[in-house]
Amino acid sequence: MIQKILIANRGEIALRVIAACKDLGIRTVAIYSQADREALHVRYADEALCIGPPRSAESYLNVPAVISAAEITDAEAIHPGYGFLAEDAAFAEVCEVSGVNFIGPRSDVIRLMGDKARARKAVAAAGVPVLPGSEGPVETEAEARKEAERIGYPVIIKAAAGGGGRGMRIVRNARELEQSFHQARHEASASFQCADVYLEKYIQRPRHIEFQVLGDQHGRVVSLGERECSIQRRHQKLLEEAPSPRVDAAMRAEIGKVLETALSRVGYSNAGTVEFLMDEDGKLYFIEMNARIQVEHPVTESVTGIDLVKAQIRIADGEPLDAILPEKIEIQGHAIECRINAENPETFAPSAGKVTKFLPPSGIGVRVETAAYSGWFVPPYYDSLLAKFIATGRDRTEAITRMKRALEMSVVEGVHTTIPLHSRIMSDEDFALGNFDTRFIEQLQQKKKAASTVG
Amino acid sequence: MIQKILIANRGEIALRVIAACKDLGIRTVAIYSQADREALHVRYADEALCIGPPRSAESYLNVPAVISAAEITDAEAIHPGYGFLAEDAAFAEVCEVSGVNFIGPRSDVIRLMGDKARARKAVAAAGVPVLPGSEGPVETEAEARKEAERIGYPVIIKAAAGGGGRGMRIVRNARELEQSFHQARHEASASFQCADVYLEKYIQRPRHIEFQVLGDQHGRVVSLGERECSIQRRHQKLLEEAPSPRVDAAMRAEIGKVLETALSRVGYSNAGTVEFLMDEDGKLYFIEMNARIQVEHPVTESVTGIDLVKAQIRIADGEPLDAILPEKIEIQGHAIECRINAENPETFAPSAGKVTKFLPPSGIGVRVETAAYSGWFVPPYYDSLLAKFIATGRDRTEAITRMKRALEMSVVEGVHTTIPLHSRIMSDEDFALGNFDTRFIEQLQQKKKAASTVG
Amino acid sequence: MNLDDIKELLKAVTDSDVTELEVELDEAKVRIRRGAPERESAPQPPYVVVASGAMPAGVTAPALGPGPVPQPGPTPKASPETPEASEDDGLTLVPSPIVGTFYESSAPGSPSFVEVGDKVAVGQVLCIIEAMKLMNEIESEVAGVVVKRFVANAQPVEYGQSLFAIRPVGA
Amino acid sequence: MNLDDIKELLKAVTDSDVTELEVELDEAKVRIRRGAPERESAPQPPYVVVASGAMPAGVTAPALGPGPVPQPGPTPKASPETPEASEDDGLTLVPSPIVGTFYESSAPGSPSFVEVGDKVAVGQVLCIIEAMKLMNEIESEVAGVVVKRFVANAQPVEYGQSLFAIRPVGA
Repeated sequence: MIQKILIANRGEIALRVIAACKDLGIRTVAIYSQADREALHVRYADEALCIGPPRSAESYLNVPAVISAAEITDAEAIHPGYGFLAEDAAFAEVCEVSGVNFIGPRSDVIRLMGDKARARKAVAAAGVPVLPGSEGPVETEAEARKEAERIGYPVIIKAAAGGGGRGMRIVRNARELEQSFHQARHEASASFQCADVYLEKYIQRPRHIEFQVLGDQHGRVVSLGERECSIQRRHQKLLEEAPSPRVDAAMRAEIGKVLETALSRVGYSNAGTVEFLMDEDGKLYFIEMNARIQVEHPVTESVTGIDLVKAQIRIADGEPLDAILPEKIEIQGHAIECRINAENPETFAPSAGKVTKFLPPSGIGVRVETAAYSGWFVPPYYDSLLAKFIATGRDRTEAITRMKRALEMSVVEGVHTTIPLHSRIMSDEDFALGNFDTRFIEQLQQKKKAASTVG
Repeated sequence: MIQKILIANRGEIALRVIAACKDLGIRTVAIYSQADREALHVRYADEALCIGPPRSAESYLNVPAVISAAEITDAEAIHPGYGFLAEDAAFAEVCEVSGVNFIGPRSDVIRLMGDKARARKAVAAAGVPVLPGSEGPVETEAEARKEAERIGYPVIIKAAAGGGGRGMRIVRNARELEQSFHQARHEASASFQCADVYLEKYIQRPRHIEFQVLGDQHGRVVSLGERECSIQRRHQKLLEEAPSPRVDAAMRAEIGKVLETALSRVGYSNAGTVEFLMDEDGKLYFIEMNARIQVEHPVTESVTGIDLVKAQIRIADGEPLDAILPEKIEIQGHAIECRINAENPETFAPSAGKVTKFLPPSGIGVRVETAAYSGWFVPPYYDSLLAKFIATGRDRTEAITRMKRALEMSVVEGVHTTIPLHSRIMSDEDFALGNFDTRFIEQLQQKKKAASTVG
Repeated sequence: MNLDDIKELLKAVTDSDVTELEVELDEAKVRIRRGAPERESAPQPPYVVVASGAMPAGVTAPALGPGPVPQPGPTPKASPETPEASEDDGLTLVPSPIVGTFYESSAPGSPSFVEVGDKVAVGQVLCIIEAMKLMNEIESEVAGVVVKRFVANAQPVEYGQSLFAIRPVGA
Repeated sequence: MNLDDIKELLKAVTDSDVTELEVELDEAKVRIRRGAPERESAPQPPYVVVASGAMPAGVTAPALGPGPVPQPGPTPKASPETPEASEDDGLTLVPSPIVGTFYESSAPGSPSFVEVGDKVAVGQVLCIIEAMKLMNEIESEVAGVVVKRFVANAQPVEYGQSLFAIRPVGA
């Protein structure tokens, strides 16, 4: 049994891991940068260790410092949270050779999932539907043209090593292909030191839907259903919910089953998320897999009743899923998560500074995950997530009503937040009807502009 | 449909009612005393009105001011919360004649339940088990002696109009009777302006167990199961849970059924709580009924999934229970509530003052009800309840584990709180086993003293 | 407004016998004080003090301190008008002793009990506040001249809301 | 508004007899107070303390930024000893540049690199910090006399934890 875990992260996810450890009776070690001395994870962990200056590269991303901190505190395991070192295969490997239990998949599986083209091939082989696209990188313009015609326009060109929208090019017809292909390779090379690109079918109005899975170290993988994550801005998720208004029990079961087979075959263990695009006809296509716990994991916890972070730790400790999960995974009720970022809700510019007042919402059907408090200083070095408000209800309508109330019955002063934006989403008719795709936020902003022009 | 509700209360219960109103789309009017200008219910209500100086007698208990506030704001209904005017039959009557919808039982039913002897007679007639005791007030010492012998010693003498332990006398044998009888009458007269006393069987080590009921205005009453409230200090509840470790499904169904019949017969409507004592053999005896929402209602909400305050409002609006409740009431999982009072955890002296830091717990399985915040000043005029932490889990063990964590992962500075006491309860073996009665806190304090003497 | 303007203001205040100056000009806000903050150390129970300032305003509010309870509380949303006069000006504010509806006269159409400019004696009826169908006559506690009325006829008032400002005789 | 502007304002206030100045200009907010702050921390209304305590809150804090964060963090529980000496005494503290284990000598049984009282030169090895099996020699950045050692042999140290206090030559 693991006795002590070092948490290689900060903010709300560090508190989330501390909570799971406390619930399991495991001692915790917090690490922190000099900018985080007043952070709550430092306060709530059993031990805390300063590992470097504010910049993440020299602290939270500093592998020798993190490993060394685990060594001198006798922590047997490291929970990486999300971001920072969570999907760094090299770090997982260092843990493996240092004899530290890395709470996540094996380093070779992380590496596989980090290479999108290889990951796609691996899951496609096991029957997971993937977007029609090129088999691996496309080297020449001629090859690209041939592939594009086979897939059918519009297509999208993506960097093999990429992420976050960089190096992507949409090609609507054969005429645009030449220029886009070369531009995409150029951007990929500049951004990721690797010019490889591949082609995929382009979906005009996709929904973003992802499946939560857990795998144990004994070859069993279980799907815990999907999350709807279409409410994003520039590929940054703002709001997630479970279940998706567009996935029914049959589709959930079908995709879940094929994922369980595919991921068991690649030896996937611990928590992971499989991301899909849904096209206008409701068909799902695999796009990538995230080999970590996600920011939005609480909505799945709310509808399944399963503590995913506790499950991660027990899996890393060698327990089989049979011991961790109930016999049958049931989806009950509905949950919505709003990410409250310290950002200007209009411009989305990060808003670091002192949080002069922070009164989180509370009450029936509301869960909060946060590391903020009145008087806390949001450091400018890290991400802008201030809090997650999670509302649950017997159905989607009740969850929306409660989220609306939570947004109204909370106070954040001193920094800008995305609370006003979320209030607008909660009052939007299309959102209420479940009619939206990944362009929802863009359209919402346009609606607002239109309204203010009229008025 | 009610459009606007005035909340005749303050603190966390005022926020609780505002939340329910928001969830139902009903506008709210807060009333406040001059001591509560900075209170959150003033901030979160749609309208707010100062109705008097700090002392409750001149503000929250000031009937003309409250009614007048409802009139000038066009509020159609008043939610009294708990305490203050919640069980004041005269106030309910003023509402009735003023044409204001009082969210609670009819004034005559409140009056009936306020008279313990009459209430006992009424429910006993319908088959609810009551403590063996005198039929109504006992006028003379001779009569008391006869009754005591019929019931069997030990017996307890109680004030008919009483509450809170005043005017109570335990009589262990015939010799003690004379003095105790006269003392009890004297105290009753001094405290409640009514010397009437009655006799009951005395249980040495009782558990305090109560049933939550809802009644509609169409004659239907439904029981929502029990709460275990034995963890008290001087008749003040400190911690409540649902379900009780000592009530099984058969007993829950049996008592529930008999209560539904009895309360339907007296015309009980809206939310109410029926209090029982459980003797050492696990038998339940009715002691009294509280005609209001209780502080500890959230634990019932957690295990039944029913929003009790929303239900109260819908009942007051004339809706039948069929429309409000699911077909079958199911008890799922376990919930514990800890009352975090601004009190010295050793002496229980109230600790008014500025809350310099207030970081409520959050995370999976934790609900908070509070009106406190960093920088808030706890006024010395009202009760000392600062927050309620509610932990839920699949079973009692998980709920305890999560409560322990919630108590550790929260910060209250500037005033004393009962948090340390609750942490001790959560770590107590007898509590973990469910082995306790109403003398638990007394024994816990003794254990501590013993431990410190040894050490 | 720029820095030089502010410095000039500082100098001007120093040269005057003014103790406090507040300026709101375009987008800028400046507040200057000097002298001992006696008012803040007034022996008020803290909650009363909290009640006074326009708390939500953030930085300026705390410095204002208690003084003559300016009405703009956190959200007395029902009170549409707030008094500008204060006891500092030698005026006495008449607060509503109860929640209810303000009436200027004993019956619709009747003349007002008092008008601005009227002299009033101690005990003279100023208005009626109706609460629960009861007409409560509000009497003046000072003799003086009515300088201002804050509330319109038939308007709801909350506890403590200012009704009139009276300049006491001889003040 | 930048730091220099704020400094200028500070000077202007100092030269005047003003006790308090508040400025809101564009996105910036500045509040300057002076004089008897003891009173405020005493029996004051609670919020005043809040306002005065952490200096001009709001925008100025960010401007100052983290920089050399003052050591007394909330719970550096792993650091068993904290330096009492400080640069104010003319001493130079040698902080650990990495997380790891402190060793006084190159091998068990070998003499310590330095003892309290020793003279050290710039670049002289003071100790070793082991991290991930790597032995990192920590060199002195000043010439002087070792006045104090804060850490025991084989003890774990966190980033920035003080290892030695050195009195620079000539200090």
